[in-house]
Amino acid sequence: MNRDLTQTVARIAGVNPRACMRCGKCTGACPAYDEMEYHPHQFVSMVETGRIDELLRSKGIYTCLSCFACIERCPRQVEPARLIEAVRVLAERKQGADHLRPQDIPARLDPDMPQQAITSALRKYRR
Amino acid sequence: MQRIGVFVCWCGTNIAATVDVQAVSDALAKEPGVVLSANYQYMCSQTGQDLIETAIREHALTGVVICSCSPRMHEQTFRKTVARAGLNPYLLEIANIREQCSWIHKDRAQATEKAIILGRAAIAKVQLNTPLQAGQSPVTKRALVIGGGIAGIQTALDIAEAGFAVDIVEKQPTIGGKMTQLDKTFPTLDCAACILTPKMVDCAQNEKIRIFSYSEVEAVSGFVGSFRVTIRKKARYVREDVCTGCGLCTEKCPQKKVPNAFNLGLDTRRAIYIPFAQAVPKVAVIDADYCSMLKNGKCGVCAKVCAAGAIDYTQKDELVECEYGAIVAATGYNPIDLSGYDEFAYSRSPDVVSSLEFERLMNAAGPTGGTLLRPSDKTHPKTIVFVQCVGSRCSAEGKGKTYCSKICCMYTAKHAMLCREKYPDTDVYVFYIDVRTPGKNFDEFYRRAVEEYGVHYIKGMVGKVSPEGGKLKVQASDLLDGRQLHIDADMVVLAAAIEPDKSARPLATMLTASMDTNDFFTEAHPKLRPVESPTAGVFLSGCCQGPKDIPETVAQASAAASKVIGLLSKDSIVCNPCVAQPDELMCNGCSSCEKVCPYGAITYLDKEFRGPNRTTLLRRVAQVNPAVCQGCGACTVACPSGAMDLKGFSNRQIMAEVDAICR
Amino acid sequence: MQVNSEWKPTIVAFCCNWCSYAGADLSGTNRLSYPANVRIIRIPCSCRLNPMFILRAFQRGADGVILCGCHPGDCRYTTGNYYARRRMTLLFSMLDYLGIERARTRVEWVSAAEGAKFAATMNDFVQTVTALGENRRLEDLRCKA
Amino acid sequence: MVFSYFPGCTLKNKGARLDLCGRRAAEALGFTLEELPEWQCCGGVYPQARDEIATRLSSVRALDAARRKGQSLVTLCSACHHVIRRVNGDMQRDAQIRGAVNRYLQLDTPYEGQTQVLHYLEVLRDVIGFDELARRVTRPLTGQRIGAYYGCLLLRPSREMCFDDPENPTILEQFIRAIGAEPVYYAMRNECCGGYTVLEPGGRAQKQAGKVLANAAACGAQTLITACPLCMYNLQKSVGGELPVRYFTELLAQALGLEVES
Repeated sequence: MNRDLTQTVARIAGVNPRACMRCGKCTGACPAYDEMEYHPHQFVSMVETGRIDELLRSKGIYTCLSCFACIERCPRQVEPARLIEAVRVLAERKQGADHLRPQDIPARLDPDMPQQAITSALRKYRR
Repeated sequence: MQRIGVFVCWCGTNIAATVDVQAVSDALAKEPGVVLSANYQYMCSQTGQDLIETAIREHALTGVVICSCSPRMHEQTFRKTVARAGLNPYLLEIANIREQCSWIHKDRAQATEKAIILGRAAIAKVQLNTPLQAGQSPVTKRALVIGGGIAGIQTALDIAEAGFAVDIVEKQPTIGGKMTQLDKTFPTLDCAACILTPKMVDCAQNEKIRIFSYSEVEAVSGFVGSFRVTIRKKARYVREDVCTGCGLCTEKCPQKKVPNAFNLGLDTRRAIYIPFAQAVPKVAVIDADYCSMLKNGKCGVCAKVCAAGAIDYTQKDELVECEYGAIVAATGYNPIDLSGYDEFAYSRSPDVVSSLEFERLMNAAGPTGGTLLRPSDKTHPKTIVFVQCVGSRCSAEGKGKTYCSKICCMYTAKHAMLCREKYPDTDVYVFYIDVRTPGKNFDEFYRRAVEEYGVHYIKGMVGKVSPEGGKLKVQASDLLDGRQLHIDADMVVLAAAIEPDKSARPLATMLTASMDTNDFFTEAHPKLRPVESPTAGVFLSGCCQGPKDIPETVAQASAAASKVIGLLSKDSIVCNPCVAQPDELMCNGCSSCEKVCPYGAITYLDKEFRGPNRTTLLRRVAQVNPAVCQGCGACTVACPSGAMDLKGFSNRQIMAEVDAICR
Repeated sequence: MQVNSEWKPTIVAFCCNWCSYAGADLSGTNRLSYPANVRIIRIPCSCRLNPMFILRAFQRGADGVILCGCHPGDCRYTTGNYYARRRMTLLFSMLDYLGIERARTRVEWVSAAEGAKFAATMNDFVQTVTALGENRRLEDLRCKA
Repeated sequence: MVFSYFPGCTLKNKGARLDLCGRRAAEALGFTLEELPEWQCCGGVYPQARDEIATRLSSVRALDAARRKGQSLVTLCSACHHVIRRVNGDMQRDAQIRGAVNRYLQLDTPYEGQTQVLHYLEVLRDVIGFDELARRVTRPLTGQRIGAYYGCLLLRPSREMCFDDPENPTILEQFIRAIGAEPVYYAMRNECCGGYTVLEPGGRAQKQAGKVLANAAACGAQTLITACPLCMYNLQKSVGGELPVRYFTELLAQALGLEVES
């Protein structure tokens, strides 16, 4: 339990996880469902109950596609993707916690890949 | 010299816990003019009231201040108490030390200090109170019910039963409302039409009831006891008194492609139509948007086939003006527009339907004759997914409604159950957030759907519906099982949130009745006066006040009727004596006050006054009709010479309060 | 207990009987607190508020005056709050002229259902006025003679 | 009509066709895209964290440059559009972000979201008009069955993007009709292509994009069009579906009868 972290995450995300009514529309909408160990509604609940440390360790924060489907459809303005992003930002702000290092990139490139993919991934995966 | 009595109420511990009531009564005892200051546990109790009465008599009080709960709660009670002791009831002021003091402050010292200040303000005001006499105004013994659904019908029948005349104004060509479109009703599964149509017929046959169908309220003036209402009878192009309702015209009309609003556009009707077989009144009406005779003067088939000669293409809207003693709003509800919910593919697939559309598809009098068929290909759906809370409990900006629509859990259980009963080979899924069944026999009903009928209730929500290859691919969450579900459904039914009818907002403006942010009418008190509007003489029946199911609507409709009967059984009612009053010596007849008066209560009179040197002057001065004035006070501020003042809230009284507060 | 030596403004709130006074009652019923230095005067309608009352309040030492009425369109008397709004607009420029900070006077629409809004409005207003500090009292020179 | 134009990094090399065809078509249709001088990368993704200020700055610089020229800012790449539009919204609505950005940038006049941000498609819809576009088409793509692929970035979150109905968009279908082809509606047209997760091992993006292609093909599409180089890449590299994917500007130029060198 870490209430301070809950508040930090809510502040970074700019949404109120307490507004969640556990309808599960986010989880019903999520295209990356199978890749996330904590599904969007669980993610919200864990933020609310202060289980941020578990979330910080979770790989799911890097598998969210940022497709905004849950933001679009959330009836309570909780918008799980914002919370996921906030936790990811929190993880990456720790020293050396980058999910993707610049030196890893060349190995993953192919000649057709657009610059946009690299910039985006770096922005998402690294401080 | 004033002799004022102060009475501080403890309200049990409601006040006494945060306010030192003894300190308050001690402090107020020192105020000028106060001859007595007492406190007691419950001032509103019989003993408390006796205490006040006795004190008024024994101390020959000329004014009373009660420090207690909000005047909105007990001002009337205490006015009666004061009157019983022989004092004018308007020589009473209430200091609100509960809602606006003890309940909101935690610091005892601060709350006590504030209570004393509020008491002082009331004392300062009561010093300047004058005895007021309330006038009487007559009551027109006729009621108006706006809306002819089950709420309006029940209210009208009850009022008529008590012997009073009542008119129903219904904007559709027939009374009956939403209930006529329903198939079965929960939790007993009796047929809606079987229980409603006899009531509709009763309305038509009751000589105390007049039905203005296909009519709308155009304007309302006046006030409780004597409202003047203008009703627009829209042109039906059929003479109501001549049409026999034989329906021949509706079979012969060549214009066949008109979307049938009664079946929510699931099938078509003719340009001349009777909404359904049991319509009341059973009179045809021409849809001017589709009738080629009305649009370009060609056709006239209906006039030719009508043996009674009822068709009249030249008919015009007609305005009728009537007087009423009381008005009941029963404007009902509508499901919200679902076009904003395309994650459920509502506008992309005809097989995604709203619950009301589903109701028509299950109804024996509906477009499919009661056989459940998919609108797209007329096949029998094998897998049906119901989605609850579509647009309800939604705080997302501009998308849905923040409230729970209340009826959806139960009608969805009903639909699911009926599907399984009629077609045991169907798979029925219900996606829910919570199942809310607080009603008599409601939870048992829902459990039966699960336990006996095998409806799959899944705690979760549908995230997306995609029409694909004749199927509806439903992607949803099952929160209890921790799965994302993918169901190939044949039909998806959306439990759309319900909202007040669009006509309610303009009506509320006409009635000066207040509404909440969702356009539901506000009741005078959420618990103690649930069927009255804060506007005197306006009552509320059915869903216009908030979402309700049929039993609740009928209960409220009868309650509203009893309030109307109570009002109509009086010959006259006591007016509000706190009305405007001009000082004729200061008035210069400039008409500023008349221009701001919303009620037309101010007129002008050329009056003779004594001038200098024994002459007489003819001067134009304002006159206020106390029966019409509602006491808003707009004129008092508009008056440039300060001649207009408001009784009970005079300039001097309010300034005395200001002084006492700022002291 | 801490001694309340810090200065607290005197706030007069004029509330129309039908909406805002009921809204204030509702915030009481819901136990939504706001500072005790807000004192409410009940008037039948916001249009009953004579701008003179506000000047009087400032003269007698009020630090802030707030007028609450029904939302536009919802007035019990149909149009009263529109009159109030126009009159207050005029008063604001006069207060500017007199040198009284505009933020010391405010008009808010609070319905009978908005208990939370009433409390929030009062909290915010008290905060604003507290930040402005004590009001320069308007003197009634007639009283001095 | 002259618009400020923000091409974005990808359109300068890997997505050059999107850019080139778009410019040519604009000339033909009578509007000018004036490339902003010294524009910087938009960052590729919108920083959802409210306390991320640095990543918003380049968008604000572009927006401010357009404001100084008194022009609307047009973008062509979905990602740039998404980022710039939302940052502009932040500058209009979020006082905290607005304050921090302006304190940092020290512009002559603070930027408060005055610039109008338009996607190229919106110019076609709202300025030129699809009816007018249809009249200008000289080589209509008659008989072609084209699926519109919107992806995420153009549409969501609709409250901020205000681009089209997020669940049932029509703008690309209108475009397809205007160039004489037949739009194919398929369920996954507004689903994610996998986005930047393409850099993650495991081939998720390829699978995700494969589902989109398979769905479009099953519904009868012969070609897909997109406005996003990353969508284009993911769709082309997808596993489990095969369909030609084109930038919408390529088909636009073709329908207008323009020869655009590769």
